[in-house]
Amino acid sequence: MGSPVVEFDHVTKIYDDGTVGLENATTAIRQGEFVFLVGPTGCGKSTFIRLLMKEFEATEGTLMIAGRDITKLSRDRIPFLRRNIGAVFQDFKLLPNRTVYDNVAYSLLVTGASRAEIRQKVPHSLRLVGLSTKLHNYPDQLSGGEQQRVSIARAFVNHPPLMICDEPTGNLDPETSLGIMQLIYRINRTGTTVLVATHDKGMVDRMKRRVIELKDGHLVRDERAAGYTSEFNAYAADLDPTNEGELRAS
Amino acid sequence: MGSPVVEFDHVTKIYDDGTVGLENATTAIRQGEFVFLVGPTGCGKSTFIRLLMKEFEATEGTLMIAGRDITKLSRDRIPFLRRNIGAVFQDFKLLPNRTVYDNVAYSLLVTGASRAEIRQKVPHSLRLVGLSTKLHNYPDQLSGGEQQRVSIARAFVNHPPLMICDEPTGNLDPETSLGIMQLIYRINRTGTTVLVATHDKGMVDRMKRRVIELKDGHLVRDERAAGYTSEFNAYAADLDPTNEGELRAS
Amino acid sequence: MNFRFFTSEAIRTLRRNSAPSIAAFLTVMVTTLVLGVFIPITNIATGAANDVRSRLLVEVFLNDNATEQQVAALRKKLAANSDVKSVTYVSKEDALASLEGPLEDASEVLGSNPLPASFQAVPNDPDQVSQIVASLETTSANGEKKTYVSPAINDVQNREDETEKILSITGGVKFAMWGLAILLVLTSALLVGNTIRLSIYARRREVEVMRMVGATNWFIRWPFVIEGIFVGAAGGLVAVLMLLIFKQTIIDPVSDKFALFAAPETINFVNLTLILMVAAVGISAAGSGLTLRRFLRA
Amino acid sequence: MNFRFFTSEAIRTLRRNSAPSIAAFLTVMVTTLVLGVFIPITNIATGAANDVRSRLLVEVFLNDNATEQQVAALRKKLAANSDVKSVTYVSKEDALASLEGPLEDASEVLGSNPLPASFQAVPNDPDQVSQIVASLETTSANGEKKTYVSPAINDVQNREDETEKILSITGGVKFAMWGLAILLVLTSALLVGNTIRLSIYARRREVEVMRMVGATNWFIRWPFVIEGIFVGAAGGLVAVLMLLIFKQTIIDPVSDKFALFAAPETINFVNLTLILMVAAVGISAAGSGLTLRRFLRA
Ligand SMILES: Nc1ncnc2c1ncn2[C@@H]1O[C@H](COP(=O)(O)OP(=O)(O)OP(=O)(O)O)[C@@H](O)[C@H]1O
Ligand SMILES: Nc1ncnc2c1ncn2[C@@H]1O[C@H](COP(=O)(O)OP(=O)(O)OP(=O)(O)O)[C@@H](O)[C@H]1O
Ligand SMILES: [Mg+2]
Ligand SMILES: [Mg+2]
Repeated sequence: MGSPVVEFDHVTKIYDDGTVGLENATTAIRQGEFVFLVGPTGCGKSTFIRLLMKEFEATEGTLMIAGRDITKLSRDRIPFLRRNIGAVFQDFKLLPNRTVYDNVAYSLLVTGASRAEIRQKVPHSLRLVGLSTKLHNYPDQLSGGEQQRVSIARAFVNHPPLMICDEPTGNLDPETSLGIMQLIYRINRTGTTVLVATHDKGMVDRMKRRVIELKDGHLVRDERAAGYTSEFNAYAADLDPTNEGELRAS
Repeated sequence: MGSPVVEFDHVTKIYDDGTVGLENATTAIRQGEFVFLVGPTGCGKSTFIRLLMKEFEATEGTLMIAGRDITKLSRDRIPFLRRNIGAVFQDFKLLPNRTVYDNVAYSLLVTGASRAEIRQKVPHSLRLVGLSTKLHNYPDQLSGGEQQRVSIARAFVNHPPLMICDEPTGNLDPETSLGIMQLIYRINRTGTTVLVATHDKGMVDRMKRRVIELKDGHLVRDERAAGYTSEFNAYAADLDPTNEGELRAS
Repeated sequence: MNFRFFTSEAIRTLRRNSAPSIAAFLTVMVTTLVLGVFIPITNIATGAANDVRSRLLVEVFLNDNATEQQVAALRKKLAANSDVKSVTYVSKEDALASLEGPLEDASEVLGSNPLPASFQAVPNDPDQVSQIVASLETTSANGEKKTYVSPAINDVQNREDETEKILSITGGVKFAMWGLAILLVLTSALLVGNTIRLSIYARRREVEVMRMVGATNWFIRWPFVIEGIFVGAAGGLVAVLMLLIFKQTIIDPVSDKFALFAAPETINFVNLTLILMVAAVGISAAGSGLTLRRFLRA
Repeated sequence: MNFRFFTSEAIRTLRRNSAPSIAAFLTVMVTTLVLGVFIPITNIATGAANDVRSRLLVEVFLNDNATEQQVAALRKKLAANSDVKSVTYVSKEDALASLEGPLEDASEVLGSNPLPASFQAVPNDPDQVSQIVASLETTSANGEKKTYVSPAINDVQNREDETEKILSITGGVKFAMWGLAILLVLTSALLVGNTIRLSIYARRREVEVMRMVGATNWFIRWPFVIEGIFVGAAGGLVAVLMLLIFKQTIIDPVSDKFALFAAPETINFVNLTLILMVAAVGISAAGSGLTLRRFLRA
């Protein structure tokens, strides 16, 4: 296990209206880990994730990413933090006036990627989530699950060292969900640290990874599942990261 | 079983860009039925539902609701159709500048409900989905699951004869999902016809109701589960519709 | 229609989602202000132009040896001309008395009055001056020498150059002023409509959701119309107040200066206020209601 | 900075999400049009006012019995006055020659010339007329009877009433025109800024998403600025074309009418076009860039 990528040190987030989003959370995620964030609706999973994206400030405590205290990050540096985090948002956050292709490409464009790089990576990334045929559709011409997969493709297109997924399979059928989880797992195996907030209990049980459980803003459980690296690895065993297959034809 | 509430007669929906949303679908849903709509992502579930809401026109075929051909409905009458359908949208469709309370109240307001009626029904409906404490929050101050539950509360607040739910539990944890399904089941038992599009295979299997399955826009399965009215009824047996309990305190 | 509900809806929007309303308010205010400044100026300018025009007249100089009958006939003739509003007789003495300065002294020295008597004919419409002149002239057989309809006439003067120049300048001023006024009014309506359109565009998702939960078009529209009335009234009111302050602190103190030309013809401030308020509220409310139609159609 | 990319981004927005851009375009076009009509009018009006003012002068009538030395001394005195721009001598004959109409005939009959010679002093600044008059007057010991600094002077005339009236009217016109021009320019800038603000407000969610995926503020801002330049240039261009058509079909045919007063002083059309285009593009681009700051801050 590598050095800590994410460190929460007594982090509290209280919203303007007094709602407690997260209270006194202390935890660390090491490089290369695969962590599930679970808990009932409204328990603070998205708050946890949005703090990492610096969407808003923590009320108290320090939050480190790759050894840097992001609570002290200047406003100018925030875009550079976000470029290093591939994020799947619970509400997708797609750009309505860009096609599927351009939505994914935008993530590369902000980093100043070359046209050649974009032409190569974007279709690849969309193929992996099974959207090769919808490249030139606009988000409002997609089904809910398709939008969600665009958001996922955008998150990992520039191979970020940290990937954060907020409910990445909420709009997907079980089969596609499994494919997406396999994909995320494969990405994790290439060294990317992954944090997935999810309600999919079956998936969490099956994958037997570390689970952080929240309840009413409190961290109530943080444990590595017993049969670590067993069952799910078997699922994914034949999927070599260098030989990535397609998820689904259409 | 009552008379047909929804009748699809060779209905086809082809989107402007040529995508087939639904093709040659023929089926009927009778009054008081509880029907699941399942299928992989992008198979046409939302298309099916949006046709019922007359969000867009069918390309071909006739679509009847309560014996009326809605493909011939004049524009002026559409609002009255929609008032009789309680809809949970996949993307929630909450009004961003209204509180939770006002969002739900709006559904009653459009029908010209009295203030007394609103004051009585809205908190009741929100209590049933477990959101009594968030009445005065705005949608952007809610978690994903909370927003989804507001959408559900709004759908049944004016006791519509037909309720259509598009992925109503995608952002909810298993426990809350079960509670919501029990609630919808209870609503169904009072005579409301219910159509639920979902990916929650576990729930569909457990509830043993009629299932319509779509695949690439085609209706590929339409069957009543074997153990009809067995297992799930046991779950819900003690929940009398006249004695509705709360789902969750907060 | 539940007026109280729609009003409270409008107020809610103004409070929660105020950016588009503020933009509409600013546009209404600013255009009202420009119109409020420009309407009195148009008024003054056309008033002054008309004032200058109304002074144009035809001077008919009489021969010193004209008989009383000839003069009386000429007066009758002039008075009968439908283009002539009024005729005044100016005797030789009156003409001399109206002279000032060294010329006056000079004629005193002379001991005799060199000035002729004249009729001054005021036209109904300044543009008819040349017609009046023409009606007094006849062209002799050989078509060269001008002769007059009455032997009493020595000369007819309408200071041709000057008259034409005055008519041209005042005509130009009136044309320009009316053109600008029309341009500004159209422009204001367009700008207000445009801003309202955009402010409704910014809320189109909301309108869409309202339609999806069964709101009729008028149920959606009324709050927008009422909001339009509020915004229009507020914008108009602020503009009128600014005009009032401007009038009392800047215009009134120097009004002596302006009183010299056409101040009394300026539009009444109360009327101006009324016109502006009605226009602001009307355009704003109608704009909101009409624009929404586009978003309610789809 | 990748100019090509930002430009293609701007074009994308114009094509896919055109409602806000169209609104901004309309506002730029309409305000440019108003300014384009109003600037030449301001120009003509102040030109005409200045023209009228420049004709104001002081007439110094001379005694017929003034000696040559006295006249020469007076001329020197007048020329030395720093308020006086130029001095012209009008002889008795010139004065008579400039008379027209029945008076002319009358003096012919008289056989002698009753008109005095005079100096016509043109002031540097029309407002100094009364100072020049004052410099020629002295008040006698008893303070009652006006006397003049030179025995050659018979009378000094500056047609006091008329001069004051002319100064007041032209002053009023210039004041009003400049006031209106400033008002319109400020108003235009405000309206364009306001519309741009609203059009960015309508896209705030998009800006939010861009920030969430790691776009820097300038990366988001450039396409908006370039779009602002396009919209400003398009709005300005259409307005200028409309002005050109208007000029050629309406103004030029009747320009004889207008040429009478101050046409040659009208601002050059090319310059006007340049000023308007620069203003339209500048305000539009700067407005886009600056407004965005608010949405980039949060
Ligand atoms: N902007 C906000 N202002 C006020 N309260 C908020 C805000 N955002 C979230 N909350 C509240 O904070 C709590 C945690 O919200 P959060 O979005 O983190 O939940 P979650 O675990 O992601 O839930 P879900 O599974 O439903 O998405 C909830 O009670 C929510 O109502
Ligand atoms: N407005 C549109 N224009 C063009 N194609 C569309 C449009 N809306 C949906 N589609 C396409 O129609 C098909 C069916 O979409 P639909 O939204 O009905 O799927 P769904 O079953 O609801 O999927 P999900 O489970 O992901 O929500 C998809 O392939 C989708 O891309
Ligand atoms: Mg969440
Ligand atoms: Mg769907």
